[in-house]
Amino acid sequence: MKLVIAYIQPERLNPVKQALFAREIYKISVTNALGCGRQQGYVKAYRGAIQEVNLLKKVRLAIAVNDEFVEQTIEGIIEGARTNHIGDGKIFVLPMDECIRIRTGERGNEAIG
Amino acid sequence: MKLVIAYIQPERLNPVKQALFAREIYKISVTNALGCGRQQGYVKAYRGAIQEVNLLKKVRLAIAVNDEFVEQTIEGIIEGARTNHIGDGKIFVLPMDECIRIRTGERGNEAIG
Amino acid sequence: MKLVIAYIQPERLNPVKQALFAREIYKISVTNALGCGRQQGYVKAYRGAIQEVNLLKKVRLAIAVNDEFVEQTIEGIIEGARTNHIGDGKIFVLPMDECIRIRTGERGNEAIG
Amino acid sequence: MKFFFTFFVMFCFLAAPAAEIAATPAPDFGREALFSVNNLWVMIGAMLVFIMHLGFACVESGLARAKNCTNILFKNTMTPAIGFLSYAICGFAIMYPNSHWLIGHLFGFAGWGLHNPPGPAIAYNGMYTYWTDFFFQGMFAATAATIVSGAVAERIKLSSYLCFTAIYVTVVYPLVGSWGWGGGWLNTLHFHDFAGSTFVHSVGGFAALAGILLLGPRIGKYVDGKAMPLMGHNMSQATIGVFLLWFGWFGFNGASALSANPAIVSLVLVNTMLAASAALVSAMCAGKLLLGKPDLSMTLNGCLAGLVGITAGADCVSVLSAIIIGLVSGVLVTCGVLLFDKLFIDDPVGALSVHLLCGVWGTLAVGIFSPEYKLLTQLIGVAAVGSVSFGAAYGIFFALKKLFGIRVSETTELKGLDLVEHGAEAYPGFQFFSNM
Amino acid sequence: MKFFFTFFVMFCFLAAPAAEIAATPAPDFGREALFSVNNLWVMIGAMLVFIMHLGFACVESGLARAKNCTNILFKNTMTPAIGFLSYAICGFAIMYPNSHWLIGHLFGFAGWGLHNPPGPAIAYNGMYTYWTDFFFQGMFAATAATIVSGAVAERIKLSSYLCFTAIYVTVVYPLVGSWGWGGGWLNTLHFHDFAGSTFVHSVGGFAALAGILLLGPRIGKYVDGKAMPLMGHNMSQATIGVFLLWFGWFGFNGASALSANPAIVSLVLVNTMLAASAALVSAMCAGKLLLGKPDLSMTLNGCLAGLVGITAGADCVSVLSAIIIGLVSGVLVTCGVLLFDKLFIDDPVGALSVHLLCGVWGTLAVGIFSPEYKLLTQLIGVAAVGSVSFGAAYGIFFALKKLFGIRVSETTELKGLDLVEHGAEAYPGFQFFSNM
Amino acid sequence: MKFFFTFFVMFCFLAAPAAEIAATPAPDFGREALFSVNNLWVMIGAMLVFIMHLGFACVESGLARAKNCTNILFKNTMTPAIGFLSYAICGFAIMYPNSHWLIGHLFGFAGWGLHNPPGPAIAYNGMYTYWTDFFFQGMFAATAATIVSGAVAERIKLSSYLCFTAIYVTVVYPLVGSWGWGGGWLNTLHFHDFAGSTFVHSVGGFAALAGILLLGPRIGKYVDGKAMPLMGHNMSQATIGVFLLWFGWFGFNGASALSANPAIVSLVLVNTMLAASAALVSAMCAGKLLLGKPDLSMTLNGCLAGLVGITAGADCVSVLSAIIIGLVSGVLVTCGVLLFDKLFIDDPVGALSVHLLCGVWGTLAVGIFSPEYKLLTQLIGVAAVGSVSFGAAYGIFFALKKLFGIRVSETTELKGLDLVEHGAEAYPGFQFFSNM
Ligand SMILES: Nc1ncnc2c1ncn2[C@@H]1O[C@H](COP(=O)(O)OP(=O)(O)O)[C@@H](O)[C@H]1O
Ligand SMILES: Nc1ncnc2c1ncn2[C@@H]1O[C@H](COP(=O)(O)OP(=O)(O)O)[C@@H](O)[C@H]1O
Ligand SMILES: Nc1ncnc2c1ncn2[C@@H]1O[C@H](COP(=O)(O)OP(=O)(O)O)[C@@H](O)[C@H]1O
Repeated sequence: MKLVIAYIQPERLNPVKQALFAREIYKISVTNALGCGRQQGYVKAYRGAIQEVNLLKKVRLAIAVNDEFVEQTIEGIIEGARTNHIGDGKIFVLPMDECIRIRTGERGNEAIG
Repeated sequence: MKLVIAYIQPERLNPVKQALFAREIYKISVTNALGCGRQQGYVKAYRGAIQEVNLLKKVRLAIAVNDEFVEQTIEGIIEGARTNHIGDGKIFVLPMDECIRIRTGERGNEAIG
Repeated sequence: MKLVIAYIQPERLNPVKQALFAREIYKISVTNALGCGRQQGYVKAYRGAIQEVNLLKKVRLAIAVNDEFVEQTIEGIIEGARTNHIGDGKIFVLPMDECIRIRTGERGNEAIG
Repeated sequence: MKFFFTFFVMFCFLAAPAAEIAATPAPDFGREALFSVNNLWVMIGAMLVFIMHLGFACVESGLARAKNCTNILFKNTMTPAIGFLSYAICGFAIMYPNSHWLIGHLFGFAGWGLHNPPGPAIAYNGMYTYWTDFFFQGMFAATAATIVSGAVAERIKLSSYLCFTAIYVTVVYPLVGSWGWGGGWLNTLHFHDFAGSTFVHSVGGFAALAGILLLGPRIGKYVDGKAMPLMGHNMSQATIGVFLLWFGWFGFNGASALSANPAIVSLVLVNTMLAASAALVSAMCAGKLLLGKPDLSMTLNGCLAGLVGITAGADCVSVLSAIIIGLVSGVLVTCGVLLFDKLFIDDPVGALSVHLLCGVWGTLAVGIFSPEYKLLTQLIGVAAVGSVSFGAAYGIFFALKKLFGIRVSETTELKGLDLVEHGAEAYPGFQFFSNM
Repeated sequence: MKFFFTFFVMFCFLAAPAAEIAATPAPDFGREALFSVNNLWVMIGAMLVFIMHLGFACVESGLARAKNCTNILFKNTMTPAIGFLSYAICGFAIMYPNSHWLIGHLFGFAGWGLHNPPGPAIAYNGMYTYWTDFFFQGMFAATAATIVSGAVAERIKLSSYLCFTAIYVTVVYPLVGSWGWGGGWLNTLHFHDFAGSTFVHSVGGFAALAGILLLGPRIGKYVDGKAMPLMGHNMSQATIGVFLLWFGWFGFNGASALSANPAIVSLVLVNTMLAASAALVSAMCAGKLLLGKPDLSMTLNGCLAGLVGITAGADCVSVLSAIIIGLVSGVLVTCGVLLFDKLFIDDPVGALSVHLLCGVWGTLAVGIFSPEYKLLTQLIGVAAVGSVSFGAAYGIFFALKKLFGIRVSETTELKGLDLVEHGAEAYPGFQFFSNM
Repeated sequence: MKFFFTFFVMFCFLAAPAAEIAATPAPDFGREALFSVNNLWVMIGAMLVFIMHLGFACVESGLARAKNCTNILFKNTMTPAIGFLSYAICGFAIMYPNSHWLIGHLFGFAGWGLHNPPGPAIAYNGMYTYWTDFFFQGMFAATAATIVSGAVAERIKLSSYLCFTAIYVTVVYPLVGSWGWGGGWLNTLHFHDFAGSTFVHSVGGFAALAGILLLGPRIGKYVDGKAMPLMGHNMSQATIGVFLLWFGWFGFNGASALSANPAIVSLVLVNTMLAASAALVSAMCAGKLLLGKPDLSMTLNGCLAGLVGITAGADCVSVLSAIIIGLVSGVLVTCGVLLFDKLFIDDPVGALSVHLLCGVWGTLAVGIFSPEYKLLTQLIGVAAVGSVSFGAAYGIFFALKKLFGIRVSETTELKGLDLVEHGAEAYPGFQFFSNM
């Protein structure tokens, strides 16, 4: 089992969701995040004082999948999130030891879906 | 060492905290999240336009524990979060290589607690 | 490849960023979080009703790095975040199987930076 | 406010000149100007009372949780509309029956709808027109209902609240009001309530109490018998609301003189401002002493408490008395909030402490600080109005409870009334911890 | 509002006493007082109209997304400033040309700038001073532009909007207004628009329509031909805005009597309040029936719809008619919002349904409910004003589009106008999902 | 505002008719009406000044960070209360000593507390009652303190601020004010400050400067000698505040005529509105030129700058001069904000640039644009008032600093004053990055 984590542009959330749904991946958790990367920030101006802001708004996805779904998940995210502009984001795949569904107590591969 | 991550219903945060405290697990990090799963969403209506919302409010817990505490942590979360309704959430257990307490620089098993 | 996760005091975000930049670590993702640990909470008072609050504001960092950068990252975080007061926070290092840059589809070590 | 007998005195007083006017074709600019300025101030006063509805909306929504904000705003927007319409249909005619008393001086009815009496506008009572009269009184009417709105917030069904408001404003508020302002038996007894500590604020406060008792506390308010802080989501909004109420109160009290009479109105305004200021100071101090830290929302309640307290006697007490009335109100409201919390009476905005406690206190204070009025009469008035309005409100809420239920379901309350009753949040996109 | 001929009537009426005054040195306090109170009410009315600009700012920003909030606030702050200044430069002189008609009774111009006529202030028209006249009319002027602001929000370039406002307020609004209020041909036809259902609200609404047509819908508003909810970020703010507009409307309508005449002004105020209340109730019901749940923002639109609807006839319809006008407005606005959405006309705040639809309805209602005025004349007025203001607005927007472009870039729209056009967010530090 | 000598002139003027009235029992409706309308306008003006306190509360809290919002709201709620009470106790008597001068025409005292002179209300000065006088002046009093509140925000201890306010409003503001408005030496010199560019705004601005100098900049404001943007958390709130101030200013300036005199008041209102509008436009342009992007908060400051600028001369300059005064104010405030930032004078809301710079500019502008007044006299007034109020404020703050400390601890400042001083956040539940 793997935990796929992705940081994407906020406005790509809907396309990514659709691309994942198309691959029958329906379970996702989403968090608000800020990201600092190669993407150029912007200049924040307020009452004459200016500052370079390099923490930009991003959305963080966390998707737990069984090993055989990892590639599809990655594909889905890329399909939905890629705009070919710097700042499109990253996907991280982490190994996961266990997954439990709170409602039923099921564990492992069945619990994920 | 493991990192236990759980997505639960927002209103179950307090019961979960209590169930964990009862098991002497006192250190928790909490984040606001949205989750999309089997749970039915709701219809957002605004000025006549409607939309199915399937990203529901959730709370994300992250708890780093030593291996022998993993089961208690899972139990605690389940005890506090289970309502037997779809949407109760999931627990993910990730392997963790290292843990460092910033204040002291301690590492490993002692640093966790 | 590792995913370094750290929970720090909110006001230490800027020093940590600077300490990491000094070590040529430029890519960071940041999330708002609440933390419950050894640090004493505060008493919330509202209209005569009081409550002990033990979920304090924290900031969560997630930094994906190649194995050889792990120590520098930890050092950087400690340098920026340490105030020697309880509540300074924790660093967790998780193993990471894969890293993909969405824009280019690059994988692995090159994708991280 | 309007005393039945003043009405007649004025009318007689005006009869003579009116005859004169008929005789001479030269327009009497002075008379017309005086009529215009008196009428103008009452109209402006009504507008100021109107803005109090926004004040209530802001205070109540600010002191509630974000998840119920839309619902409260909705209620508070509908309240003046329903109040004004139902007052037009029959409330005005019940409150000011003129000579059409049906049962003793207890209940009268001047007929359905609005009917501008024929003849020159000035003949109505020499001070303002029929329409101005209705405009001002109609604005007052809905304030009593708004007071309830805050107290029952975060758990009452929208439909039940709207039903209650319509009935209460149409019947109970004007009925009770007619006893004093409409020339009824309390007026005969020489009971004095200048601008409504009793007829508006207590009447609202008692209804609030009835509602709270029948609804019970919000989920999460009491944990193991201890009151928890269910924090209001927006202190800026609450502060804006209090300032707007304070501002509007200058019209509420000032225009209750029912003329622009410089001597009376200006004294009323100074008394109003001094009482509010004194109550702010005493509430701040009481809060600091009793709670350890100066609590903004309690101090804001203090301001309103002072305003409610001075409302009954703003025209007949000295400035020093006004300050004392204010100081007492500020302490009273602070203790009230703490007390009601202990009694498991869950009042999210402090409406009981502000409007009920200080409404009663203000009415009694007239008997204490003004030599013209007797404490006993004031007590009788408070008791009579209180028992009838509490009884009626309890009855209405009880009937609604039996018929349709008045409280939302547990899931609705947990998810928030906004999402379930309106399908939309107040602050979409903003992230907040909704477990609070 | 101001009828050219009343002006002359009054002047003649005043000529005699003025002569008298010259003869006798004793000051006529009555005349002076009447002058002062009339003047005072018009000045206060202007202040109330002023506060409507804050109302618009709050409604429009509250119903937009957080990422465009600063931009909308900026536009709405500049609007009254630009409006008032440009009206001083030449708008006032175009709208009230007095006898300086240049082309028939279609276009007149009284000269650049402001010129207080010499002689005693009372001589101006016996009711209020020249400065009061300008103060009141100048406040009105910018409201027409503000209506546009909401409709084109979240996608128009700041500079284009400001240019449009300056031109529209300087030329189009006063030109069209002069036909009725300035004594032009519509006035001669006995067309009646008391306070501006047509001359202000439709004029604004038609410009809004032109703007929307040329701009197109916001990104994300239509997905596969279906209208999506792009939710306003702050319902509290929107509610505050509506209450302030409602409050200000008492001045907008009330002071359009152009005197403190007790009989007229008080009736106008009652009608205004009743229409708004009735519209709130009918919009709530229509919303509940058509949408399933009572939508706060639609109900708020209902309130404004009732106010726009009663604006043309507040002085000449009965209270019952006012209620009917309000009820119809509330239903109309609800259907309007749904209809425009279906027609791919993306109006984030419902400005078209409120100001255009109900502006037209209110003007026609005068012909229906008041025996004094003819429906046909009212129709002619609506058609003439509508075609000219729509045409002119379309022309201006079209020219601006060709010259500089009127819509921000796609990236700007996605990131939000606040960050790109102003370099600063409205709520820095607050976390919200910005994909909404 | 009130000139000592006008007072006497009026009194004499009224003596004769008063005698006449005694002789004839027929009520003089004209005189009474004129008295009522003048009195009414001053009362309404005071209410408008009152609402400025809400304006200040909104601007200051909106331009501060969310973590200090409750604290600022608290201060701004207490300020008018403390100001009004302390003014009742002795401030009014110091500011208007009538004939009770103790030291030259420098310091006078008419006795503790409020004492309505016996006799008919009209005898007070023929224009308004004693209570109206106090009501209006008392509202003015606290505005000077409120100006300080914003400048020292986000780092001053609550208790120190409240102490300062009480002392400053009780002694310094009325003392300095008595020189001009109370009939003191500046009045004798023919120094003109119509509604308080100097006596209110500079007096507040100088105190703000003293406070800032003794407090030092907020943590994080300067990094390596460069000013950082510490962003205000709520632009909507700041905008609401500015509009309310603008609205209230119509009372602040308009009622400073101390009568409803149509000619004067209406000119004052037009000048006020034009100056604000012009300043908005020039501040927008200056902002665009100097900062690259039109900054909302700076443009809002521009509006206030124009209002402060016109305050001294609104009654005696032409409309064109008013526009020029406004244009200059808008540029001045923009440069001021940039300059003070460079000088390490950390003023979170721009109070110095608005109230101090433009207060001085407005006072001098009277000498430039009005032929009646001399620039030199205006300069003397500014210098005298400035040195005394700065000196006194510095002294008070210095004493408080030595006695109790005036700045909160570093941890408090980092965590936010809301949590530490009040135990509660302004927006509980909302998520925001608190490192900002
Ligand atoms: N090594 C990393 N660790 C954590 N987050 C990262 C890392 N690299 C990228 N990110 C996240 O991905 C976002 C996009 O990265 P960026 O370098 O700007 O663009 P790109 O990946 O297209 O080159 C960043 O804003 C950040 O949130
Ligand atoms: N595979 C997954 N990956 C990420 N998050 C998940 C996954 N499955 C469930 N979740 C989280 O758990 C929540 C509850 O899941 P849901 O399927 O609605 O209920 P249940 O687990 O009771 O069947 C979701 O809203 C989501 O936040
Ligand atoms: N075992 C853990 N699991 C998850 N989060 C933790 C853990 N330990 C600490 N944290 C996070 O680190 C923060 C600081 O920890 P705390 O115990 O208060 O201070 P310290 O680490 O200096 O002893 C906590 O508020 C919490 O967010």
